[in-house]
Amino acid sequence: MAEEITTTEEKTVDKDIAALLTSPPKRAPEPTPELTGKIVKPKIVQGAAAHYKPHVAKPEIQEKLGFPGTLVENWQEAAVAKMRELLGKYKSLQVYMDICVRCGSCTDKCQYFLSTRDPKNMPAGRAELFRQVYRKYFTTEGKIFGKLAGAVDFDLSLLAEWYSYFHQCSQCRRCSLYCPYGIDTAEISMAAREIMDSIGLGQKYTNEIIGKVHELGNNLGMNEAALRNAIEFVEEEIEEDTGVPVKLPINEEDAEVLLVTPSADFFATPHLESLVGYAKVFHQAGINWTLSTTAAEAGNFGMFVGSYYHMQKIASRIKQAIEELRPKRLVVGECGHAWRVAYAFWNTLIGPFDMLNQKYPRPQHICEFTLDLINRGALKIDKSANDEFVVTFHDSCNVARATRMGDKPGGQFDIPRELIKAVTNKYVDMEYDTIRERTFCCGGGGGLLTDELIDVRVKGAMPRMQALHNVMETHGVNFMALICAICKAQFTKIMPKYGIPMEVAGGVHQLVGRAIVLGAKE
Amino acid sequence: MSGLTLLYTLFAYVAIAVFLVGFLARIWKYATTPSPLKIPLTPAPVNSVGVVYRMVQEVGFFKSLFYSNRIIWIGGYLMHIALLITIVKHLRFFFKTTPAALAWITSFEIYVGFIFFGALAFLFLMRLVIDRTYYLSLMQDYVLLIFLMLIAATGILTKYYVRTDIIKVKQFVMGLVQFRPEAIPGDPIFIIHFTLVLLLLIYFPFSKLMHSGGIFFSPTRNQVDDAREVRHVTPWAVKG
Amino acid sequence: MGMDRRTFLKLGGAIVIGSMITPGTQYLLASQEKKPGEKSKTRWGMVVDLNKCTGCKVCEKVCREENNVPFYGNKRYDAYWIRVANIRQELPGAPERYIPLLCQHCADAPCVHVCVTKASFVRKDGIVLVDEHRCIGCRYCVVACPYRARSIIFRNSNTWTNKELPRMMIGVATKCTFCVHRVDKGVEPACVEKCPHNALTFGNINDPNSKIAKIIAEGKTQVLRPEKLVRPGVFYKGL
Amino acid sequence: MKMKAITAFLVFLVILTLPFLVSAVNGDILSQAPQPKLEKAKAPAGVENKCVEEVPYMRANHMNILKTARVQVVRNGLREKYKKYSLENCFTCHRNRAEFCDKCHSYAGVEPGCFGDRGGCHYANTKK
Repeated sequence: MAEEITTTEEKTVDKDIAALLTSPPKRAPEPTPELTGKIVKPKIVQGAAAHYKPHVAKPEIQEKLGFPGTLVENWQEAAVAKMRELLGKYKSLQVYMDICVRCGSCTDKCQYFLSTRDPKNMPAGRAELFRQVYRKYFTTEGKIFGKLAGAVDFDLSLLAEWYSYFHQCSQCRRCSLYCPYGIDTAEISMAAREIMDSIGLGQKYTNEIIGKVHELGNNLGMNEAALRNAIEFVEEEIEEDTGVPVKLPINEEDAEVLLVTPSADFFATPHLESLVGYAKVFHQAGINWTLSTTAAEAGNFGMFVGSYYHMQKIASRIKQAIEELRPKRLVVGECGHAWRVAYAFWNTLIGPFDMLNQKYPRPQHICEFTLDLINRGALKIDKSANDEFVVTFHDSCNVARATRMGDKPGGQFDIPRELIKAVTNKYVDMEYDTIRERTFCCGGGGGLLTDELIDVRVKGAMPRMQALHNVMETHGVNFMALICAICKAQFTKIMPKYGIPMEVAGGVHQLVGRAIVLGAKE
Repeated sequence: MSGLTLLYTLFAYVAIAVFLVGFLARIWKYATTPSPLKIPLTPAPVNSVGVVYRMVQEVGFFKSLFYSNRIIWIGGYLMHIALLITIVKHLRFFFKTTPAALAWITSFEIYVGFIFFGALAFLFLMRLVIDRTYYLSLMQDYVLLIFLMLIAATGILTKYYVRTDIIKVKQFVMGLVQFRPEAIPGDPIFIIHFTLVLLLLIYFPFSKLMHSGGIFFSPTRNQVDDAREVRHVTPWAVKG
Repeated sequence: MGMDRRTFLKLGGAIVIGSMITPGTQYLLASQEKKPGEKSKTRWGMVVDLNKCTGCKVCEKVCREENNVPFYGNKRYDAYWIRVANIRQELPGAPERYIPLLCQHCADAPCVHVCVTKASFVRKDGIVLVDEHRCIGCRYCVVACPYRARSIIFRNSNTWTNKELPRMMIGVATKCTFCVHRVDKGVEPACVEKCPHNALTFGNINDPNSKIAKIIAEGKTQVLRPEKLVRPGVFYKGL
Repeated sequence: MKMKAITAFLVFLVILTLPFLVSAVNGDILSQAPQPKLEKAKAPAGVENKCVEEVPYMRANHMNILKTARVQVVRNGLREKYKKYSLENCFTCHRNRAEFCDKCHSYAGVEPGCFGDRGGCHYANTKK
């Protein structure tokens, strides 16, 4: 009798592990949320988003990154041990575990909650998954009162929830802005993902890409030949369009500027248009610049999984490129989380940048760079080239809430806007609650930009689509300028589902590229 | 010395010791845990004066909460202000001669206890009424609110209805502060009030009330936004 | 008329229960204050016979002494409870005339109506009073009074001739109380008692047998500014 | 880094232990608590040498009694009924305001409303 019971129990456990480790079943896409004209606070629906989860990373992907291939035998102890390590390493995590008072301030701020209505997608609800384990193993309160105090055993069903809900967070920090204590769910979800990775439960998309970067130097996994091909193609395109031979130098030593840009810029649309824009800016300004095959990727997915080691390893390619090519300045292309890593972390990870020209910010954002040239009159601009567009600007979450451009706080909002206004005639801002530091994430950041999470991405984009739709209706906006590769990829895919043509999304330097008048300087 | 006095003297010292050691241990932990990367929430101040100003806005006026949820801000802010005034008022029991500033604050308070109680009741109600906070609330959230409401209620009773001889209370408290035990006033309401406060002190370091100290260590709020200019170095994160 | 401790505690208990909602409601409990429309047996009033008044200003002096009304010798600050005004004569050669002005103790007192803190009130026996403990010195009543009977105390007073009553301190509105402390003891107001020409008569208007009621019944008295419809308790004869 | 942590810790330590520290600095850790002296003048002839209520009750509740009497006299004119509880009546025995009222009041940090913020409306009869 007893044996029978044990076997049934074992079977359920087996089934759970199997269910957890298999990829989600193929489902028909869920209906796109309707745009009602207003972003409303919904009533909660428990478990509404429980069925979304990304593919689990295969053992060979995991092992390449030094993580266990599959869920380890004693995963629970390992997870708690890892949690202890992280609590000792990150002040943010330790403080944020303790000080949430569940006031409810953040609850209606997350784009994933607003559209899925699942209470575990409220920032505090999501963090609660982590805190339940923290209370169980690290607090006196939880040890004494147990479940009564909200302390929960770290069992498989909770792990399954972790896997599901911590991969429905784009780490956009909107919750942190509205939290009276600044509790940053991004930090918590990073820690959760690191813990899951350390016990062998990784997300396929992110971890695969980290592997590719380590191996080939960029997220798309292009080798040097493919990269050179792509760039030649771009050069031909520009010459065909304008008749001016604009060059995109690669691996040139002792150039003035090393441009590090997300690898999507070499390949994907509309990213490519921005690359054209950068090239025209450098060409017209007469600045000697170069790309690098070593540092062909600005993006750093190590941040998404919270792994300091991988983040540093990925960033070290930049250092290597600087040492190889000895540029004087470092400029980063249009990418949100890449700019966060570059702006806020590079100096710590791979700094100090003593070998670069100390006169300029190290690194510098391409928007800062271009606007500076325009303000100094180094570029000839024909605004009317963009007259077909009424432009709005989407503040990318990582740029808006984790970085700065220029000297003043808030430069990350003003500089791209000034740049857009310098190259177009018609500019409109979206609603107050959806721009600047209050911006909504595109819905695809933080490692969610993968096909099996398409429903989450569509829903997460809802608030932004709503705001965009409103300005399209009222002001006839037909171009949303972006400065993030993930935003560009996400929006071109998502917007058709909301009945907005994908051409509406494009880079800021796409506009700059169109407006620059090439030719001899006067 | 009566049994009651002995009991409460010991109880008070235990509670104070638990509170002090527990609170300071948490603070020590927050202060010494490294923060390897710069993660201020931008737009952030670019110098430490700006950080102080930001913290003053957050701690003094709950700025983020104000822009986030006006209703919770009203309840929370009233509650905290009333609590602050109440604590400041109670300080007169702890100093041999009441400082002039303290007496001044005491003289213009009007029914702060009632505001405190009302704000707590309001917050309690909001927890139940908003479905999102109802979902989030744990047992300890309700327990703490009820606990504070009881403390407020007994405090109001001793002040307005069942008067306690505060000279005796002050002698007792001064005795505790100067390690020279005195007899505890025998008023039942005062004893309940005092017991609840001591229990709260014991629970304090283990509860979410640590947000009072923790907020000063929140990296998204207390860091300077100078990542490009100054290299942020933490021993474990930057080797060598 | 003493009160044993039991009664006192009972009364205290009633106050406690009543003020459970908020302390301060004790002011409204067991109130002897007059409700609008209420008829009472007693209404104190005064008749001023202007034919007898010579403008000697004795009333002003005794009032100050009795009620500690401050006098600084500075027109801007001086407070008056009773003030003898000189009536301007239009015909040359006409005899000088004087009129003592004091609080008219209106039944529908506008000063009470406008009072923010309910410091001003009308007692059941018709006397309009200011509870100086509650007064915050907002001066609404000073503006509202049609007779300019109220003064604000602008400076702490050094005048303290009658130690039975409190000294007047800065920041409150004051006015004639009909010497309420005397009236409660059954004594006439000081000005009535001390007037050398017997120009003032004090008494219960609602008692038809009183001296004052009889004077009024003669029909030769008038009130000041009747168009204000405030039903004053002070009547003037020979106006 | 380490310095910052220690500074933060010390700031909290000082704030939390302020009452103890102040007492220590004042140097009266071992001294007796100040006993408020309830100096009582000899009652005038013919007046019973006893307070209007029991002393412990008066200690806790005198402010309520005074306030109730105040309201009843000023607003309701019950002058005779509450004469016993008038401030004037108190002054017949407790003549010295400084010794009787102020000693406890300043010890407890409470300003008496009778003489307090307006500067002394009712403080005359204490003069000998």
